[in-house]
Amino acid sequence: MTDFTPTEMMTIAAARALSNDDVCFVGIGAPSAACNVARLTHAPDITLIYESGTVGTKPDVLPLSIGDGELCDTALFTVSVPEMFRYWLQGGRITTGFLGGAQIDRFANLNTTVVGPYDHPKVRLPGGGGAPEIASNCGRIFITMALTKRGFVERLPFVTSMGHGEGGNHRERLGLTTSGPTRVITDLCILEPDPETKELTVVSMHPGVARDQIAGNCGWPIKFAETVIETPAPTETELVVLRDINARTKKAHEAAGKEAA
Amino acid sequence: MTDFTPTEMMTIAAARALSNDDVCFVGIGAPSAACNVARLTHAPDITLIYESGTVGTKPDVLPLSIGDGELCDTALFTVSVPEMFRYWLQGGRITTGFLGGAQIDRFANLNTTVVGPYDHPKVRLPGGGGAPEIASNCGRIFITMALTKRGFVERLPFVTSMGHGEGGNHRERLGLTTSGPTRVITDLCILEPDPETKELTVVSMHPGVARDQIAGNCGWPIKFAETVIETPAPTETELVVLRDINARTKKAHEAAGKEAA
Amino acid sequence: MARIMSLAEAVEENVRDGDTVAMEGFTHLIPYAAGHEVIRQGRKDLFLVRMTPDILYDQLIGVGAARGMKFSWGGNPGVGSLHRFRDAVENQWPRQLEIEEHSHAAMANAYEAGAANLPFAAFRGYIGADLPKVNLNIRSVTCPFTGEVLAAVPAIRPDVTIIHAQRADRNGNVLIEGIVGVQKEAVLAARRSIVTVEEIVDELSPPSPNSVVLPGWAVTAVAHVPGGAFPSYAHGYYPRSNAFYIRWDEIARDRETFTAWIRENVLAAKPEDFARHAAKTAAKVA
Amino acid sequence: MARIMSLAEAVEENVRDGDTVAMEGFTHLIPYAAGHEVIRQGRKDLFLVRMTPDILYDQLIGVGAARGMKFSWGGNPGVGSLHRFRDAVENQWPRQLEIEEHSHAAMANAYEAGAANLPFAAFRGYIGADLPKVNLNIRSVTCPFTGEVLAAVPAIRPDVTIIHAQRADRNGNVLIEGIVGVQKEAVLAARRSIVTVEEIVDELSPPSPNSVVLPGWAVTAVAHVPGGAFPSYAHGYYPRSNAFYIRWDEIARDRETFTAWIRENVLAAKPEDFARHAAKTAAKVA
Repeated sequence: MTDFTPTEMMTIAAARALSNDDVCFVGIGAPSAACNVARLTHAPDITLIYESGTVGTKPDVLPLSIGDGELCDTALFTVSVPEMFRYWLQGGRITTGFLGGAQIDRFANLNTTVVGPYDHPKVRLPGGGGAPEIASNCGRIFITMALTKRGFVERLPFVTSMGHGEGGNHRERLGLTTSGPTRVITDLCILEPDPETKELTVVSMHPGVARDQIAGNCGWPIKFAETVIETPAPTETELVVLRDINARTKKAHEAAGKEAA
Repeated sequence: MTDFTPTEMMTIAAARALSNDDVCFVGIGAPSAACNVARLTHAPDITLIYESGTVGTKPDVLPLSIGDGELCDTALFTVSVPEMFRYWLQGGRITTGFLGGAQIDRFANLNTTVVGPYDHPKVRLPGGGGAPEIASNCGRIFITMALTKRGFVERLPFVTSMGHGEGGNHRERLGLTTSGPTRVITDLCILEPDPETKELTVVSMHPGVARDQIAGNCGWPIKFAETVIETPAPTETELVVLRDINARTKKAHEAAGKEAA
Repeated sequence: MARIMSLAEAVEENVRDGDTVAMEGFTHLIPYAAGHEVIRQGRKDLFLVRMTPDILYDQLIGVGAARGMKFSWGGNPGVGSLHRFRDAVENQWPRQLEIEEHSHAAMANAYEAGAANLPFAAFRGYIGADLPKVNLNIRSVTCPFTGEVLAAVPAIRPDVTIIHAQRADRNGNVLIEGIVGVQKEAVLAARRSIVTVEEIVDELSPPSPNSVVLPGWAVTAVAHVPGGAFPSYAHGYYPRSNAFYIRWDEIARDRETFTAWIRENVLAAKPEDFARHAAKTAAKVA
Repeated sequence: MARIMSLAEAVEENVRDGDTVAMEGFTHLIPYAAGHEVIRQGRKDLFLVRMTPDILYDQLIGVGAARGMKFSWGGNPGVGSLHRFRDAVENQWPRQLEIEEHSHAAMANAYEAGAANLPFAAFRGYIGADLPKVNLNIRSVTCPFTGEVLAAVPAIRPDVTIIHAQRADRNGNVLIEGIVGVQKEAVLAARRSIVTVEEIVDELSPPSPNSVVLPGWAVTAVAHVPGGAFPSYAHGYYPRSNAFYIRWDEIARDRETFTAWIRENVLAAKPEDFARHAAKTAAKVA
């Protein structure tokens, strides 16, 4: 076993949750790294879809945006954005959607819209993008976010995309048939909704992380499952694959930078 | 001037009504011949669209169906059928639609659905296909049909596509902003709706045709406009172009026949 | 994930008595071989869906495989009537045929809504037409912004959609080119799907990143049936047999000649028999 | 019928003060050169529409050209905030910016409805989300068949849409390839349209019959502006300058550096200046 960073652990833990049969709606950042690590390790036939319209992409370097040329060049095919949202996302063909956000609450609702009142925001965030419909139309949702007090908050100022709403059977009450967030992968631990209350609960702690470290980084009194396991440390292969793709990505973006200068 | 048949006169009269700026939704049979004669004579830049999805076709031979390979091979591009009906027809981009039918009434409503009651038809016709929305969404409609008592009837058993409805301002009352049928081109004469009543009225008679011949072939007491002109006879060029394309078409279809036998 | 199998297996596994079945192809790429296999396997009580039920559905109706049909134009394009369809509607031979009739715009929008997993499609249609008087599946919705009233039809969601395409790769990814009709929508709208193809290749190699492709994981079964669209055509492979369409008028006009034709050309035939239609043209082109 | 003209003429004739303007391109083919021309010509009170208002709209907002914006994701992709957009919303600098905020699905459907000449779009969206509470243009319709309640948004119908594409022929027919985004819909939804292209060619030669093409008669103006999508990219011509996107974060963070950048790179520049971005890569590839 090698040394690894919390972010590497987060990405690799997310990658492990994916399988060959998954059709993933990939966001930028950690999700993109996780999905491609899965593809380059245990799930070579996983289908990756980016909301820009590229279906079945196999990027050699990670994109900076969801519409980089690399995604189209390596895709099986590319559709228009209306088709992406109508036939593929709303069509119910995505098994797993990845989301992140500026803020999350204990029921895995996310905010990427504003901090403060909507009309007079203290901080104007980018907004929802695809998130509101990714959250409702994908079979299940994985969320990756670093565990911090600023991000994991008692109460969201704005619900950009629904997770488990007020908890319990709130999703079913709204007519949703999809599972919603089934896993939140952080840099310190993995959370899953309690089967009944749907409150996020620690189910796995990354190697070397202590309970009070987790509790101290969460904005609400975080619960631990009855049985909490230790997340298996990254394997040599996982780390090599992740670091390789990150290195290729860095090099590619720097090269493009020089050329553009 | 050469000899010509009534059908040739009908096709050529229809072709003359088209111009370079027209974007035409072309049906099969007489409309297809007329549109392509226009393209090969006075309107080389006319845009022809077939409902199978081909846009900007320039067929060398006339198609037997609206989806022959020739249409796609010579098109600027080809779209899906949903796109054709949504973006191009409903989108309001078609200046002229061509329709025909088994039966027409004095207000240019058409029937291609049934003769007899709908539930127990005496004759089951093919149905409307694109006609109901072609009739409402194109800027104007041209109709080509041979003038016969069976076809030009007092009362339609079924309105497949609306022309001027009950006449007068019926189209406007239904919220339509398009002109509807502005011309009916038959093998004996050209009819146009009266500006007020919208009743079809003879405005031009083909060379050598007499008024009682027209009246005798119409199922209702047909009206003649105050001024009725004589349709200019086909020119040598028009006839040559029409006969050439018909000959090429016959040869192509026969060749395909042999190969398929 | 699509499984590549024989046409007989694909129909056996995916087409069931009573199913709502869409066989699509707008003049181009009509899945004749697959339709014939459905007849050969004796499926019955099918509810057929197709914008332009041409010869293929005339055949299915004529053998009595269909309890009903949803359609928008039921003729032999450029030739005339579908005699078996007319005989069923006018004389209930060989059995009664329930019909649900729409316009092309309605059907195209309804497939699109099905692919988009919506319950209905709204469009500006049927204005002043009589069909809404005889079809209870034509209703309306009101725009919540402008108050405009639009026509509405239910989404089409077949139990199984069957199409023919140019080629597939070994993962079952399918390329469709030329007049693509409503095939992509019809497959995506269906629970199950069968795609027959002219060729199975190692690399799909679509000519454009925006080519019309169905990924293998959105298709149930792929079967290699060269010539399987005859007498329709496959862009890039063989032309439409306009001559056969003209000849069908004679064959289908009479119940006996029709039945004899089916016996000889469908019941006593196999999917492989379609290959000669592709091969003949290929030989001619070469 | 599209007229081929200079970018300055195209903007002069087609973009008016107060217009609702959509400049589209989903990461790819963003019409930067045209946007800069709009700034240079001093257009004001524009209502901007764009799914992903990235750097280009940050620039238009920062110079005060916009009275409002309809959008679904307002960030610098992979980098962070749009500082000029934030400054306008948080501090009303340089002027107040009215916002109408949607999800991507809503915007994509709204463009699609605009292209289809429908007054609204229905989709399964916004469930459990807060946006409907703050945006009166999110309403609902009820399916007349199932009773399901769906989200509804008004169709987008810009006064003018501006896009960048790979190439046009001399009749103004336009080919778009790769990540095609919502550009076709945005053009078809608009009253007028401007398309800047990398090349004007004798033969359009789309690689597939089903390539994404806009016919000349559906476009108002075509302008030849090689490199016109930089720092975005043109598939087949030059790559995205991820480095410039990263650098923009520094430039736009501060009002002074932003204003200086605009003065030097927009106000004192010309459309022809974009050509070096295309040429540089071409040289490298050659």
